Amino acid sequence: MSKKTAAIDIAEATRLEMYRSQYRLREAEQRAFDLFLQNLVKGTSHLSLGQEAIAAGFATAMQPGDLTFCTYRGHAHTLARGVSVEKVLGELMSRDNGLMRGKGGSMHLTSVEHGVMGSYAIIGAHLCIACGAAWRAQYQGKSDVTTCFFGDGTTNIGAFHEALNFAVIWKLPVVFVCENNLYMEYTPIKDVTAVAQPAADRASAYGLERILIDGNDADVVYQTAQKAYARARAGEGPSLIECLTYRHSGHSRADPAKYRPKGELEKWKESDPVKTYRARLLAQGIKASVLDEIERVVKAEVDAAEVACKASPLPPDEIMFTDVYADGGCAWRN
Amino acid sequence: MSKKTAAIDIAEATRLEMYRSQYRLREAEQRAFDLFLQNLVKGTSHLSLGQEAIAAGFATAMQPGDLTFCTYRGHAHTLARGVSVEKVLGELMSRDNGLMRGKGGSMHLTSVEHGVMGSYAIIGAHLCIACGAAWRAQYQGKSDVTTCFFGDGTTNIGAFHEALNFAVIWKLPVVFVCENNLYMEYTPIKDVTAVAQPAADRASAYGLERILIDGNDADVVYQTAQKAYARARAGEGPSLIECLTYRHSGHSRADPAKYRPKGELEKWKESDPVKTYRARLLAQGIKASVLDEIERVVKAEVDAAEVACKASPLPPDEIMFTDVYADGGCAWRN
Amino acid sequence: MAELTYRDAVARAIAQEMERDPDVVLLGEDVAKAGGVFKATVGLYEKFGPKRVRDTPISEQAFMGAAMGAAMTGLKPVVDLMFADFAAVCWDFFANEFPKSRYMTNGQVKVPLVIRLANGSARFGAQHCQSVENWCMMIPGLKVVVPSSPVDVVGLLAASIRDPDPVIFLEHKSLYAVKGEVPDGEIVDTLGTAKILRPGKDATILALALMVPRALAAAERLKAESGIDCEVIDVRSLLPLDTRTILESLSRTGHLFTVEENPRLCGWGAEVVSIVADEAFYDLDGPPVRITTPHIPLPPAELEDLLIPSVDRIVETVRRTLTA
Amino acid sequence: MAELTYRDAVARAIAQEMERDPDVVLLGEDVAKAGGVFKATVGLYEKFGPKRVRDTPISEQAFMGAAMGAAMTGLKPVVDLMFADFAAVCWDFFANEFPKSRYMTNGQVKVPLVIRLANGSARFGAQHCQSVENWCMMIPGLKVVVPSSPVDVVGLLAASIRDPDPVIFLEHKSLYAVKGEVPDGEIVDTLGTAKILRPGKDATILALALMVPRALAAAERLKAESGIDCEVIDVRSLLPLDTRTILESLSRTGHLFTVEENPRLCGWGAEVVSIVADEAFYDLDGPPVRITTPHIPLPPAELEDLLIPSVDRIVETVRRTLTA
Ligand SMILES: Cc1ncc(C[n+]2csc(CCOP(=O)(O)OP(=O)(O)O)c2C)c(N)n1
Ligand SMILES: Cc1ncc(C[n+]2csc(CCOP(=O)(O)OP(=O)(O)O)c2C)c(N)n1
Ligand SMILES: [Mg+2]
Ligand SMILES: [Mg+2]
Repeated sequence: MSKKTAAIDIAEATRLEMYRSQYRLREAEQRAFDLFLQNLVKGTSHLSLGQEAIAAGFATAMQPGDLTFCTYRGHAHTLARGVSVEKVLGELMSRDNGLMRGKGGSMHLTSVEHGVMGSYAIIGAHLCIACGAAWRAQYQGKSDVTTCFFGDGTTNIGAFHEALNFAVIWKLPVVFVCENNLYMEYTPIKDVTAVAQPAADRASAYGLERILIDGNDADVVYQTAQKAYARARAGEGPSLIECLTYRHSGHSRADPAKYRPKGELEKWKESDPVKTYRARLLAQGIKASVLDEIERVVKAEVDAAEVACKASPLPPDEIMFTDVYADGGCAWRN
Repeated sequence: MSKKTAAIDIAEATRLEMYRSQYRLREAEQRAFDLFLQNLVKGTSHLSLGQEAIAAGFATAMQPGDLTFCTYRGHAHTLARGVSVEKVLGELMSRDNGLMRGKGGSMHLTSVEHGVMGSYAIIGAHLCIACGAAWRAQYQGKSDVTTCFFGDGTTNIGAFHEALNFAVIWKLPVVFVCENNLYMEYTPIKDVTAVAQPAADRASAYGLERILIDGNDADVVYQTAQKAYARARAGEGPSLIECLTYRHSGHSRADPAKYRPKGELEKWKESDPVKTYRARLLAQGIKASVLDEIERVVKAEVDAAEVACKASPLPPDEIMFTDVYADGGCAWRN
Repeated sequence: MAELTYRDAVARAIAQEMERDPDVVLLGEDVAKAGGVFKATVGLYEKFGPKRVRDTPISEQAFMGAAMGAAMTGLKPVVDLMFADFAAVCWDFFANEFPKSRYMTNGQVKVPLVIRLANGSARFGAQHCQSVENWCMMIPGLKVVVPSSPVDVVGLLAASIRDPDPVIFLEHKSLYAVKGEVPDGEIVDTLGTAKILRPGKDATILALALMVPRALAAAERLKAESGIDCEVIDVRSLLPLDTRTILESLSRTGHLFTVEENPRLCGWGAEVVSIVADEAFYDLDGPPVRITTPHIPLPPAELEDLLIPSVDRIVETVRRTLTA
Repeated sequence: MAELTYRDAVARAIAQEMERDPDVVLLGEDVAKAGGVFKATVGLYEKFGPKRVRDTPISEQAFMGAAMGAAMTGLKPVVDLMFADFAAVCWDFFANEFPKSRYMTNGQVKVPLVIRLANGSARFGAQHCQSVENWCMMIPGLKVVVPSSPVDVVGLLAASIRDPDPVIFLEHKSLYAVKGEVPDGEIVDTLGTAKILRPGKDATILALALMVPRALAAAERLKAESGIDCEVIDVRSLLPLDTRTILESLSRTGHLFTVEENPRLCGWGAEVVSIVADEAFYDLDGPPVRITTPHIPLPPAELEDLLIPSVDRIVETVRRTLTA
């Protein structure tokens, strides 16, 4: 696992942007949790508190027009592409101001205008779908790259295998990112996986390089992403990147995460990506006031989002009957 | 690829049995083809002419009670477990004397009493099902081993990946045998696979040893099978074995195999398993008369089978309504 | 007699059968140590140990297949598939393997297993709240069981485990917390039997799972508000289907309503209406009417509530039809 | 005007649309160099090259997903799934992905693609001859098209490729060799329209695909042998469903028969019968009757022929019902 962060040369503006992004994801998801405790989130939700460096690192390395595919645990990746906190929280709260006006919910955040092509809640499918988006870029001679995020548990489903093989033989500009947070729901990934590193140890089965990185270090993530994107844009095909990380909260809102061994969470909190990154920036000479200002602006966005969401009405009932088909409606007969 | 056949020490009786088996598979399938040309086989069929060493080698290494799972290309594996030629040809000809009295057809040959637990025509599923049969042995403390045969093309479907991972984490007594005959239907396997050896190059993704053998050499197959069975019976878990081979006929009865590069078939016919094995036995000092007698007995079985099948009636119409449910019938209502 | 939740009834039935038959095993994602995502298998791992209660990877095809292979060779697996929508990732086993092996092999292969699905609405959105009972009913060779109460869960799940055929057992997510009286001791019900929960003479209302309490509530309101006396039948089992009870009820009431949670087209209601229209046409005193979820994907959270048949909608549909 | 086989009509329609729209692409197993397992795409690889006509591995999930991702971002993929039964190994895409994305994203995501399936009986046995049109009709958000003749293949496949929604296009294996006249030049039909192929006044017979020629032959015999004059409607499209043409016909004939190849339960016939029973109850002069394959898996070879609705069975059922 590459650990040479000190050697990474990243522009200050980029580093500040990655801090802002991580801090914003953290704040937005913590607010989502607060709203849930206030019983204002009626559907399910899956937080990625603790995994922010991955979303921030990749999104920062992306170019406009690049595409993101994520799972039900997709708040962070959606926000990281620039979607407003209001639209995300609005969707979680099923309000009319939500990203999909409440029709998708937390598990399906999508913002095509930001390149967020969807959040998928049935494990596996979106790795295949991401291949198709990348194929379109190749077919049309476009230079955009598609990134597909998924968890460690997802490496054991058949669609993972099919997508990886397919992406390689068609040499598609797609980057597969496995966020290994050690658990599939409540079961430790090591209990159900034939290899130690569920993604990295399988790269060779697709003729790919083994890439295993510290997913809590935004600089490492950013640099790895850049390399994979350069490779994809050069027509050299897909990458598979395994990022080691940990989720601070339970699997979903219903999960108190009692299955964790004692001390595990505490140990991982020592490498909390937001806190460690702040410390690093300070150590690198960035002024605390600069970071404080970033935090203040983020907090203001999140506060304003909460107010706007609480004020937003539920969507009108008619919305349930729209957009099943391209004609805008749901008629299946004449 | 191990090629040290000279060093393999196999009892003469076993070698003769493997010759008999290969010769029998060859004769039976050639007869099936003749019957098809006589328009006596109305359903589809998939021959494994040229691949006999694999079926013969594994079946000879099996013990009574061991279980076999095969694909639609399952005539050879079914016969190799001792099922009569008559029952197999009868099934192909949809006669009442067929193995399933015509209800399954060529693609679904099954003889539970011989340990042939079925032939499966949708790619992938039977690798998973084989896991279950092996799990039952483990659960009940039985020593039988399950063997699952499949083709090179099958390594690209998701079920392959799921089954392999599953078998390893549960340490199941199952042996996965990939018969790499270079083609998935009409497409060369190398055009659609990210690695050169579709099974062997993926073994490491499941923490398994890489095993790639000459599938046209029954001695190599037999020895490899023995090792895998010993490992399984010792509770050390599954094996994945890739056997290089070639099918002499088209994919199915509908396929004239025009997609083959010129000379490919001819080259492979030089290592025709039946012919080369006969030559080897002769070179090892076995008398021609011994082999001739084996051939005569086999031919007599096949001839008698043809006569019996031609004389057998079609199954009675009522049979179509039996055995949907365990009560013997098909009633879904009262 | 004890009061049990629907979710606890699941665990009780499985425990009853595991105690009785050492070949009964349970497998699925998070089913062992975690007691299941819906907490319907809590305590079984502790009671029966890691050999009989096993967690699986996210490999639905692998563990459906493993269950089948085990069933073919002597075990009686009970599989937890979690959300019913996930049937789509292993549909090959539902459609092509479980139900066809016995037939194709002329009876040589047996597939005695139970697949448990958490079916139906619960505000999780389009990919987690489908009702797939009609997907299953379409497939020849399956049995399809859909309980609406804790006591039925115990009796029908036990019967399903003992059944020699592949049974798809659809638990309703929104019923897991519902409580009901369950007698002590062994309970084994009979598959393929509908239950008349409320006798009535003016119309027959058929329902399944979550729709059963709604149909009952609607019947009470119809009686109180309009004097319409509905017979409410809990269909309980789609395969085998108790057409006798249904046709007999219809012959007395002359009016048929089905209350379905699956999206409108090709649901079990369509099947029942077609059977009735064909075989009991002259018993019908008016059009048979299906009350269903509209044929659209489900939105999450509160929006979902507006699409699933409600007590109000049942009451209004029956009243409008009978007073037309 | 040229005489074309049903299989050649497939290639012609795809060629027509590929010529017109550079974003139309074709993918599937053995679809390129080999021209498809059913030879329905012969010549397209040679004409449009390896970039637009692509062979895939045996990875149905991967290429269904790839088609979807491409469709979402601007291409118009046509996918060859080969045998319809294989829908089961990638059912997640049919049930959970293609049809739900537009809805869940409030219209942001579009999925304009066509999945071609070789459907129905052709003597290959239980895992290769299923009729899955009802599997598809059950799923809200899909369109489902089922042509019975070469000219309909061209026009409906072209319309499907131009359609902005996911279309499941079910070709019938046993029709591939059938010939028919097809006009020269561009042909584009309209989805969601049934066709009255034979007017009649005594009964309405609805059929799809291979059942259409059988229904027509049965109608001729019924007329000649018993003087019964049947209207035969080729339904052509299950989603959208042309209920107007069906209900209008029924209002004239008073009798409904559906001829279905899918196994009996929850077929499209059940849906149509239920619609008619509800909305046109008082137009019915007798029970609406479904003629279907029985609810059992299919045996291979000659045995299959006995289970699929035949001309004889249609004739007998209609005659018995109308003279009862
Ligand atoms: C096909 C399928 N099976 C099971 C589930 C239920 N499920 C939802 S999330 C999850 C765990 C996924 O684990 P992982 O891939 O590691 O992602 P993480 O949740 O840790 O981000 C499971 C099993 C599902 N959504 N889809
Ligand atoms: C899921 C699925 N996809 C496609 C097919 C069609 N098909 C039948 S055999 C075959 C090729 C299989 O190739 P391989 O695994 O190499 O086996 P072989 O036929 O060479 O023995 C294909 C694609 C199928 N039966 N099932
Ligand atoms: Mg995880
Ligand atoms: Mg092959």
